[in-house]
Amino acid sequence: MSDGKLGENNGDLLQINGVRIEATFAEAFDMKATRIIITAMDEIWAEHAASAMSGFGTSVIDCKLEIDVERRLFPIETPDGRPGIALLAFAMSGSELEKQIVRRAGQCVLTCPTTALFAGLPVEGVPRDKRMPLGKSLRFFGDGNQISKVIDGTRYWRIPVMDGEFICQHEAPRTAGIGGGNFLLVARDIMAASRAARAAIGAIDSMPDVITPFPGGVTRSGSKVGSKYKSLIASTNNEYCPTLRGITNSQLGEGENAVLEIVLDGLTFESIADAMRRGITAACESCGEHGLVAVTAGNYGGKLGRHHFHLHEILS
Amino acid sequence: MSDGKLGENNGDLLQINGVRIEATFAEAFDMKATRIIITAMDEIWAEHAASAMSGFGTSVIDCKLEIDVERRLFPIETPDGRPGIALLAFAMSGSELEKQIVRRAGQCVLTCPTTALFAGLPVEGVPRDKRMPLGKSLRFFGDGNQISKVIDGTRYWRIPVMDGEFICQHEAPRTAGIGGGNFLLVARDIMAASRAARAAIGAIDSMPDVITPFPGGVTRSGSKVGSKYKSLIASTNNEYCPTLRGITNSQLGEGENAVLEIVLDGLTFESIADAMRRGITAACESCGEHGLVAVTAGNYGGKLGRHHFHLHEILS
Amino acid sequence: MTRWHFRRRASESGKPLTQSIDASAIRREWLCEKSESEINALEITVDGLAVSLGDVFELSIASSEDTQIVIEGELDEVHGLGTLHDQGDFRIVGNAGHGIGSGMTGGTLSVDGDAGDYVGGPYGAHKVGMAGGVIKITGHVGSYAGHRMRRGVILVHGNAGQMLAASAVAGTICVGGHVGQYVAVGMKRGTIVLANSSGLVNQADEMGGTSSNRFSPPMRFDPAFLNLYRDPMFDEITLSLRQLPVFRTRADRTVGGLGEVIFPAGAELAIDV
Amino acid sequence: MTRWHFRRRASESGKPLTQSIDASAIRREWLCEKSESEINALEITVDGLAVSLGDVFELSIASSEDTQIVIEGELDEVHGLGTLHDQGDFRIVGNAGHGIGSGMTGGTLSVDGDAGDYVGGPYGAHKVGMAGGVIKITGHVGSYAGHRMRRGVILVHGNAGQMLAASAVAGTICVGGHVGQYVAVGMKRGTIVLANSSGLVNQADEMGGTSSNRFSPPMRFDPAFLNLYRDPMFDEITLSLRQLPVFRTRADRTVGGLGEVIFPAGAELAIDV
Repeated sequence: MSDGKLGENNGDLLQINGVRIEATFAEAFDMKATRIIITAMDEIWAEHAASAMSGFGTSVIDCKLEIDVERRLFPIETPDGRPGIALLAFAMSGSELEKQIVRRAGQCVLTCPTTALFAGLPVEGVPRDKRMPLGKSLRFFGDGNQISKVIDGTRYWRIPVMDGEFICQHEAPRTAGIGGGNFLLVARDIMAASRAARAAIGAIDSMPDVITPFPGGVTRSGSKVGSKYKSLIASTNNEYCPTLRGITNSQLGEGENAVLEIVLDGLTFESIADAMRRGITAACESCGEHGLVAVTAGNYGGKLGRHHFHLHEILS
Repeated sequence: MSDGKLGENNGDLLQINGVRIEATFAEAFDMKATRIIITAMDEIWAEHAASAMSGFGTSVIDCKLEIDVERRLFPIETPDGRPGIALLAFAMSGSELEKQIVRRAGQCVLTCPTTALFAGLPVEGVPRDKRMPLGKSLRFFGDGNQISKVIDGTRYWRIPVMDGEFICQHEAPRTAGIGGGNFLLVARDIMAASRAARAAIGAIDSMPDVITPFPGGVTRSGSKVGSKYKSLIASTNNEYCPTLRGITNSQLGEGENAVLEIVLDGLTFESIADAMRRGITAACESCGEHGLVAVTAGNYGGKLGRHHFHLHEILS
Repeated sequence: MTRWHFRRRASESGKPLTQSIDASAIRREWLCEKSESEINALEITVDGLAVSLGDVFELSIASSEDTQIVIEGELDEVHGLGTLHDQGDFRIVGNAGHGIGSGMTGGTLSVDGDAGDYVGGPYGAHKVGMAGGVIKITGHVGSYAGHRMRRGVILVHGNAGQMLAASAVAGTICVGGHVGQYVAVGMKRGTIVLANSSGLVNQADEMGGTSSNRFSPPMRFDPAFLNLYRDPMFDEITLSLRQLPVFRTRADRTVGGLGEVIFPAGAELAIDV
Repeated sequence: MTRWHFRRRASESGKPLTQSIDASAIRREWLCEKSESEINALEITVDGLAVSLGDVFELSIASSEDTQIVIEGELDEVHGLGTLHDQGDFRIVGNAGHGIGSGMTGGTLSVDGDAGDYVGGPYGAHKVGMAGGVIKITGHVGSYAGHRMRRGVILVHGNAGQMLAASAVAGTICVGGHVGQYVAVGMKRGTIVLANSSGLVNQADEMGGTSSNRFSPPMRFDPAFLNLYRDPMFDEITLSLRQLPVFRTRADRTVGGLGEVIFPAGAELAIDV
């Protein structure tokens, strides 16, 4: 058992601050992604818009979109020099991403006082078929009174609304993304699991290029593919349900009574790997003595997703 | 002009703290509504679940559901004695309400660590066809290992998840609701409008039986029915767009440069009327000297919605 | 609504009070439709003989806010009380005999005292026991409490005898005191909450030994759903489960059962956990 | 990439420098494909006569990080510079003649000095003016700047003459100094930003009077979109709009135009608002 901060990897045995790191990997999938930036007169309106925009965006299964705040932006970082928030969104296809972003922007940003909406990835050089409409669709709300401006090669729309003009970039690029990076925190009890999960999310929260779209960044409804009910494509992951030990197969041993999962979507393999490393390390360091027992990861045997995040590699 | 706190109504002239109250009315519609309660181990997880559940829920136009936090509940007020949050949701039909609530609960509450989900309206005596499924649908996630408990005549489900059991009430009643109560704050500039809107929302926030589903409770994208573009069913409300003065008809006079709208959905006419009164009064009292010029309301001539909230009656 | 109050007469026609009485005919649904004289004329079986109810119990009827049936007096050998009870309060003041709440479907049956065997069991030749409602017993119960139980709640403040929840298919049984041998035999589904784990510890050989595979290995468990029970007696009985680490075992595994027995660690066990 | 540097010769064949030169043939697209000698042989029109470019300008070619065309020297009577400019920097050091940036579609055209009439206007007989890119002028411009402009930005640090943005259909013109008569005549769409409102105040009779209905009544306006312009010269010119209340009027209403003229309140006006 290690007291040190760095993991010690003896063959298949890796521990961080006494927490067992399983010799397994997270399996992740190709997705389509974009970054958008919401700015506003002040941080409060920006937060309201971002919160509305990113709600009900935990999983593509039923939300169609996985979307969350990436990070807060200083005024100097935003296109219009106002306080802003960057969000990352992921979907299974470019057309779904497009549809969901426009729909949500229309309901959550166009509506929100003082906000403006911008692409968060550079448009220049992006081929037309990799661009999704923002203002290109939303402008019609202006009913003919919208005004277009091309500034430094980028088109924006000024759409008349009751508080003045809603400024909205014409298009946003979409790019390749990776969804489904993950790790599981196995703990003595839910208190310890909750604390470890919050430590992990605290470490990941401000990292660029990656989001953790579940509520508070965490989920407890890990699933397996399929179900005894034919209409369900996924159902509870028996092997990690502490209450099913003794009656179904379990991955949980004595004293492993609560599991929480962090799911990560990122723009690059590296951003997800980085976030997994930081999140796992933070959880282990803060909770190794306080009930966090093991860290593992979810995969489908490597057959479904082409991105594999091996915990021992990431943490070595 | 009045210095007093109460509005003075001289015929058609009503002012509160110097703010002109227009002799008009808000027109609202029948909707289907429900209340749900999310509880959790602590307030933090409850907030995460409620925030996910209520996101992208500003307007039925594209969100299908208008949903927001109604109020925070003390542990003693919740079915399982834990900290909780009550949410109200409104939809255009019972079946849509049902569909959206189950979908969102599955993605935002079932997933969220430590949470439980309950009906927020009494089930007893509600006919079967006015009940919507909660656990009745979500239980299947348990893949046969879910456990039902009938306690004091109410059925609950215990669904095995990674942090233990997700406890979820079997059904929730739906009831009649009213959507689209509203008032508009007309101000000298966006700063004053923003301040007045926040004062109004601050006064409404904790009120029972009513929500303000737009981001931060406020919207700036007031709309008119129809558009010059045939596919659009609504477009910007020219008459309240300050930037369109001089080129289209306007309701805005000299010095009326920013308008924000509060839209309210409620379980009863009285709850909406109460909230309008408190919100308008708070806005006028705090911003009458600071740039709030007038309060008005949106209607369609009284022909589309059967609930009319006359500002002068509400405020007298 | 109505309150029917039955007080057992001190003696019936001069005979001693050691008779066995089948009182299963005293049912809310039946009482509702009858006059006082009709009720008094009801034939019940006393030591195998038909006797008029009025000869055994003194009846008084009053209007009440709730539907209430109250039985008072020497009831140790009065069996089948609360049979098929369906709504309102059925209150037994004193120790009751066997088979109370048989086939009950709703309402509350409370015993201010002990109860005999087969609390909440099947009625007559039926295959399933109690199907709803709550049975609350301030004292002890005999064997086979919750036999073949299908739904509802049985709260026992005191001890329970052998064969608790035998062949139960659902429902909740909560025992504050000790439990006898053969807990959960043939149990398919349902919940047993034991506030006192010593009864199970006495069956330790069954809990992982080779003599019986009835129970799955006990695991730590967060009995969050218990918070949904709002009965003060329930709270009182289950106090220890809020103070000690809680375990759960599934039973009866020999029949593939998914019932659950929830119990707190003993103090010495708690130190380890 | 390449940098073409043209320095006007002090004299051409002993003649005085008062000639009118049409330099509209000096275009990036054309230069790119030509050798130094071919460029020097290009015929341009000087006082109506064909002259070799090399006779008027001394050319030096160097490799460069960006595409750059630099014209230096006595240029007051050199017209059409930057015509159809499409990408990279076209830099004029000194006062330029008329018609600079005619029909321009992209890149930057900068004048370190004044420019004549028809900045960014149509090329030749075309119906629309400048269609893209940025023209930046440190000094003043003559009349008809932005004539029939369709897209792009014209920044004028100094004053602008009469008929600014006449018949413009889009684009942005920003003037730091005063503007002459007949602003926005026939303007359909597009934006004029005036850092100094006195030019418009001088046209006050037109702004609500009966002599002209060209402008809609000026209204308070939050020019938030100006924050999207990141050019330091733009920031410098529009400083007053960040410090004073801003108004906007739509023009030219006599032709149903939806162009906009954005300007700060004069100091005395600001007190009232």
